[in-house]
Amino acid sequence: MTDALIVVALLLVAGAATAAVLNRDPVRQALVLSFLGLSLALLFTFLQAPDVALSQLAVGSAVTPLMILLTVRKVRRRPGSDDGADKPAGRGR
Amino acid sequence: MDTARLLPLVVAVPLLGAAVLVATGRRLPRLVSDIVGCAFAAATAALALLVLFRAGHPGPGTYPVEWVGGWRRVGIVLVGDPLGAGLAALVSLLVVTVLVYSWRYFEEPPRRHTGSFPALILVFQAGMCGFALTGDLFNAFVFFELMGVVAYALTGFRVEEPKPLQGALAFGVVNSLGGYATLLGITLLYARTGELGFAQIGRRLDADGPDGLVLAAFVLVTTGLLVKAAAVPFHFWLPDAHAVAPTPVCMLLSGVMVELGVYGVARVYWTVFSGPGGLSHPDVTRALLVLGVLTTLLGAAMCWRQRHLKRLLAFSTVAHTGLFLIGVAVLTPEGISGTALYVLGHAGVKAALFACVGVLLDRYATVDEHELFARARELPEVGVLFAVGGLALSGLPPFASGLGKAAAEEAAGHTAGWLPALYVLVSAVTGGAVLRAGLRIFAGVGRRPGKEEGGPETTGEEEPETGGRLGRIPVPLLAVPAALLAASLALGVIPAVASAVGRAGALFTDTGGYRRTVLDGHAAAAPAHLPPHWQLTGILLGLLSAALAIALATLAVRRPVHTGAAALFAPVRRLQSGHIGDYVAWLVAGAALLTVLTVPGIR
Amino acid sequence: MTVLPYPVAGWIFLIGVYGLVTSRNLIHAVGCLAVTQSSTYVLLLAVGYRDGGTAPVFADAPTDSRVVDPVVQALALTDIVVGATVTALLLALVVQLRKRHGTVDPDALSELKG
Amino acid sequence: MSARARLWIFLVGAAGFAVLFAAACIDLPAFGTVPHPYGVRAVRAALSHHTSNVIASVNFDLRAFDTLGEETILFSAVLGTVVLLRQARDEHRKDPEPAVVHPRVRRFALLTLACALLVGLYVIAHGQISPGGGFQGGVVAATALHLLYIAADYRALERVRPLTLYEIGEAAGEAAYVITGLAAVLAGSAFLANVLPFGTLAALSSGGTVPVLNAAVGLEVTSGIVVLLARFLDQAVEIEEPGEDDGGPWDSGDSGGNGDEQRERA
Amino acid sequence: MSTSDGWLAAALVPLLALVPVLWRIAYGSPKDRLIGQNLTSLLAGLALLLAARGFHRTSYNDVALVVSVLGPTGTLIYARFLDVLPDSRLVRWTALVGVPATVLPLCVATGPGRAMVKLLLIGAMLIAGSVVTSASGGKGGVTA
Repeated sequence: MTDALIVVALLLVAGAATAAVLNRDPVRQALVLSFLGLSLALLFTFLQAPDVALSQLAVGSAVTPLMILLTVRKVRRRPGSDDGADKPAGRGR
Repeated sequence: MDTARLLPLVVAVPLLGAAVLVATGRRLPRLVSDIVGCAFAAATAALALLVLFRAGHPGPGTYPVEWVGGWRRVGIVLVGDPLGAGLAALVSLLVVTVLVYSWRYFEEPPRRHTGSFPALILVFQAGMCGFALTGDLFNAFVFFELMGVVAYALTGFRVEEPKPLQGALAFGVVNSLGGYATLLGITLLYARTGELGFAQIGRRLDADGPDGLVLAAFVLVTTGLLVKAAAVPFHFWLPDAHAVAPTPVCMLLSGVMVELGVYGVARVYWTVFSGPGGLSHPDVTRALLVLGVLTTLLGAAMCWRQRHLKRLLAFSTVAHTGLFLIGVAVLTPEGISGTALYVLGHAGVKAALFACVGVLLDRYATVDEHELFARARELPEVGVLFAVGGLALSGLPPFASGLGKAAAEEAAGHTAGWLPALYVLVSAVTGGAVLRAGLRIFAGVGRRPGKEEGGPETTGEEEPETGGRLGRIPVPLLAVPAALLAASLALGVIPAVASAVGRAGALFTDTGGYRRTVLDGHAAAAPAHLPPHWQLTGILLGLLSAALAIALATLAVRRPVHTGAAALFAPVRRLQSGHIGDYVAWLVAGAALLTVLTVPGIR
Repeated sequence: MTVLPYPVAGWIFLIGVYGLVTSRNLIHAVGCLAVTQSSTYVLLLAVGYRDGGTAPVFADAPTDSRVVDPVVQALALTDIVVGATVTALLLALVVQLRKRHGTVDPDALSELKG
Repeated sequence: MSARARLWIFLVGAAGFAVLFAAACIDLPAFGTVPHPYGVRAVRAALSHHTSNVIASVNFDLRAFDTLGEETILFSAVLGTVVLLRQARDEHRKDPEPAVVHPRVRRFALLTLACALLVGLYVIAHGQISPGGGFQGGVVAATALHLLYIAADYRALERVRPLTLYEIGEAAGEAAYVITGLAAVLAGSAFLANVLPFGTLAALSSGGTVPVLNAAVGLEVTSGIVVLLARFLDQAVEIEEPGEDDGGPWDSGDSGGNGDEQRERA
Repeated sequence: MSTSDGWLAAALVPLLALVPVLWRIAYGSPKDRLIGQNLTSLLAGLALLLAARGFHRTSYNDVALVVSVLGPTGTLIYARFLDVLPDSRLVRWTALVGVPATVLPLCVATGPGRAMVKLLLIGAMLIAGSVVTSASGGKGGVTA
């Protein structure tokens, strides 16, 4: 049964990694990255590595996406307005 | 105290210094933080030298081995073999000179961050020393990343300008990717052997024959290290980063960090892969030799075509790393010791040259060979230092770079007869490029270069790194390059240095001895060796390459237009596109190339 | 038992590098680098796994239980820290790069050539 | 190089990499079968030092030197980010705009803040016994603090975040780690040797120097991440570029945010 | 150590439910993506709790504990930056039904003690987080 969990988690991780690369808008990518972080944490727990899962959770699902969002906000900020980051850049696929 | 106990301190002391500087850096005046930084760096250098000098006692074949935390065979081992300890000492001494040089360098440190520059340099020192001393594969990866992280930050230090940022980013992305490839390789080795120490992995590998896993591990681990060493086609980041980093940082990057990549390749090969369970000598020789030759040729060609002085020096580093790689590729003790001496001499010379360029940058706000034409006639001292540096770079006896070149080319000549010619050619071209620039800038020889020359290229307009333009040149800015060149000269003429380096090379390549010393605590019998020494052929070849360099330089300033040659090089130059995607693609292709070159290694 | 973890690690590495090569936005490229790095975590932990093993944390397990390899877990922890810090540093560079170049498109960066 | 050429070079390289990696996978021991000698030794060593979390023992005892390197990487990355994201000579600060947060969200965020801080401290403190440790807990605690930005606004966060203190905390954590290692040398043992009494297995104070180093790392990580995020927040919220007020020069050239859109147009 | 396959099989349910969530996050509208983010931490928390029980390791619950505090934090951060905090019945009902359906049997199986208190705390945090970040009211954003 553990094997089944590991397999599903692995497929989730592979799918999330692929989606994170194919989503070329950084804000979208940040969301997929935090999904990737969570699914990695799940995989690590199933691989009996709760310590690593905790780390991955803290870094991958919170800090990294937060830094990416802040960077996007800085980069997209237009003169006179503060909400550049809030406009979704691409149309939904 | 036991010498071995000192090994971890070589890493710990600069880290403590960095922590102190960061904690107090906001309040300290600039002078105090500079002194504190220098003191910690100097203390580390003293420790490293102590380890180095006591390494040969009690027997000539012994060297200190320390299991950190006292965890014999369970923890991380630090090994103070003469080559590793010597590199740590070289790193530390160069860091001290760099800190002295930058004493008056950044006229105005970033507001409220007085201590951060020396602190970063100290951490850099700790990372490089740790990498040189460690006997554990994963620990080497940690220090590899530490060097990297600090180096990215230092490269991008001048945030007010666009170029350093782009260079630092390319540097960061490519090096991190190389690091991850290395880690994949480490994991594969762990999966096979269940060990992380060099010696333990090597012993375990020798229990079975080589197979696909060993090959893959070798290729992946080496890829990361070759990225650091800037071997073709992993080299693209180097000119972009070295050309734009602050001058003191360039001195460290070109002087020692890149060479540590070559050291890593050699260390990993000799301790892990050289046994019967590793890869066969001819295959490794072929792979490294091909990459080395490509690297050195490309580096020399690109070096000759530059007008941005720092970029010129950066490409000359690429060319010389190629030569170092060839010296390692021949897989003999003589190749290692010759290359080690070459690295020693090169570090002093290259750092001195960068230091001279730093003076120009601060005085004239440009490092463009064409724009600076004849403008530095007023600085004869700097001109002399620059010219001496160029001659030493071309391998003029009796500089250590000359002796190292002579010894390395002789060792390489035993493997392939044409390799010495390559050493002479590359030294002459790189030295000639420096001399050409020197003749134009400091003497105003030849015709003023016209605007029409050159196509899309990086020119040398830069912001000066000091607060205002320098009027009088501060003493450290001249004393440091002079001292570095003098050290390079001294290392070449003191016979004790050469014999010590010869012994270091012999111990370095004694795989069985290393494993016994680390794991069993036996003193290895000192293997027989022939230290590098001045021979007639070596002296003549050194004089020949120096003469060639002068001839090339004179020819270039007298008749500056070579449209044909420029067109020939254009496609090669276009590869250096500054595009991160390109560099990454080349990295992957390079790993594949390395595989193809090594693949007959498994039968 | 399955051999899936190894090819998955390889796939993640390659797809991440593909993203880096084709990226048109440096922030996206940094994200791709983070993806690439997750391949190393997966490989490390897969290598250390043992069927029927449990975490080597003996607070709530008998000390003679069959455990997975603790060393790879420690290595993976280190690796994660490295990844986070590299990401932070590269993003900081991107922020400044955008200020000085006015773009985060790698195709538009052309200061360093030849 | 054109995008197409770049892609081809990558594809050739990737094919080579795939073959290499596949060859390695074939020769790898089957998943989940082989015990590693180092792992076995590590478990034995951890138990001999009464540390019930073997991973913590590997991190802070057997391979404490690796962790020193790792913490230094974090330390220097934070230092590097501070330097890189400093306020440049031509930039100025403006006061962040106040935000009005929905009361329900505010109450919840403050509650979560308290919980997350406690969870972070709990994870740090139990590092040597149960999963977790200085790094994991430190990141959680540091992230928790930033809920204040969500619950109120940036000014509220700035009030409870004396950055100087956190910068010193970070350096102190790093220094404490090194000094613990040096203390062992002064006590006549090896650097980073575990010289304290080991206590009883699974007690809060077990493991000798493990909890000490763990706490040092916790302090460093918490402070470090706070400083790190503060720099990014400053850039995103406070620091203004020259010309950002009066029509920036890159209004039209901003392909940055959106590569896709450009490609679609092309 | 032996595992309990029943609990692990139960853990597969939230795990498999993550597959469509990934699709939503990757290719949905901004609103969808935020709902997806919210659901991810909720489902992951549940899967972790069930797996911990299945492996007979109470210490694994710490991972779920951290998910239960960081998950809503993440959602709120995204909501702040994207300026949407969508009203989602799906999230609400998944939380209100799924969490008790998971946590209560776990509590029964664990029996009274510190572990049970922790379980209840995690359950409460998961519910509170999901409900608050998905409830209707306000103007759809974090700011009022």
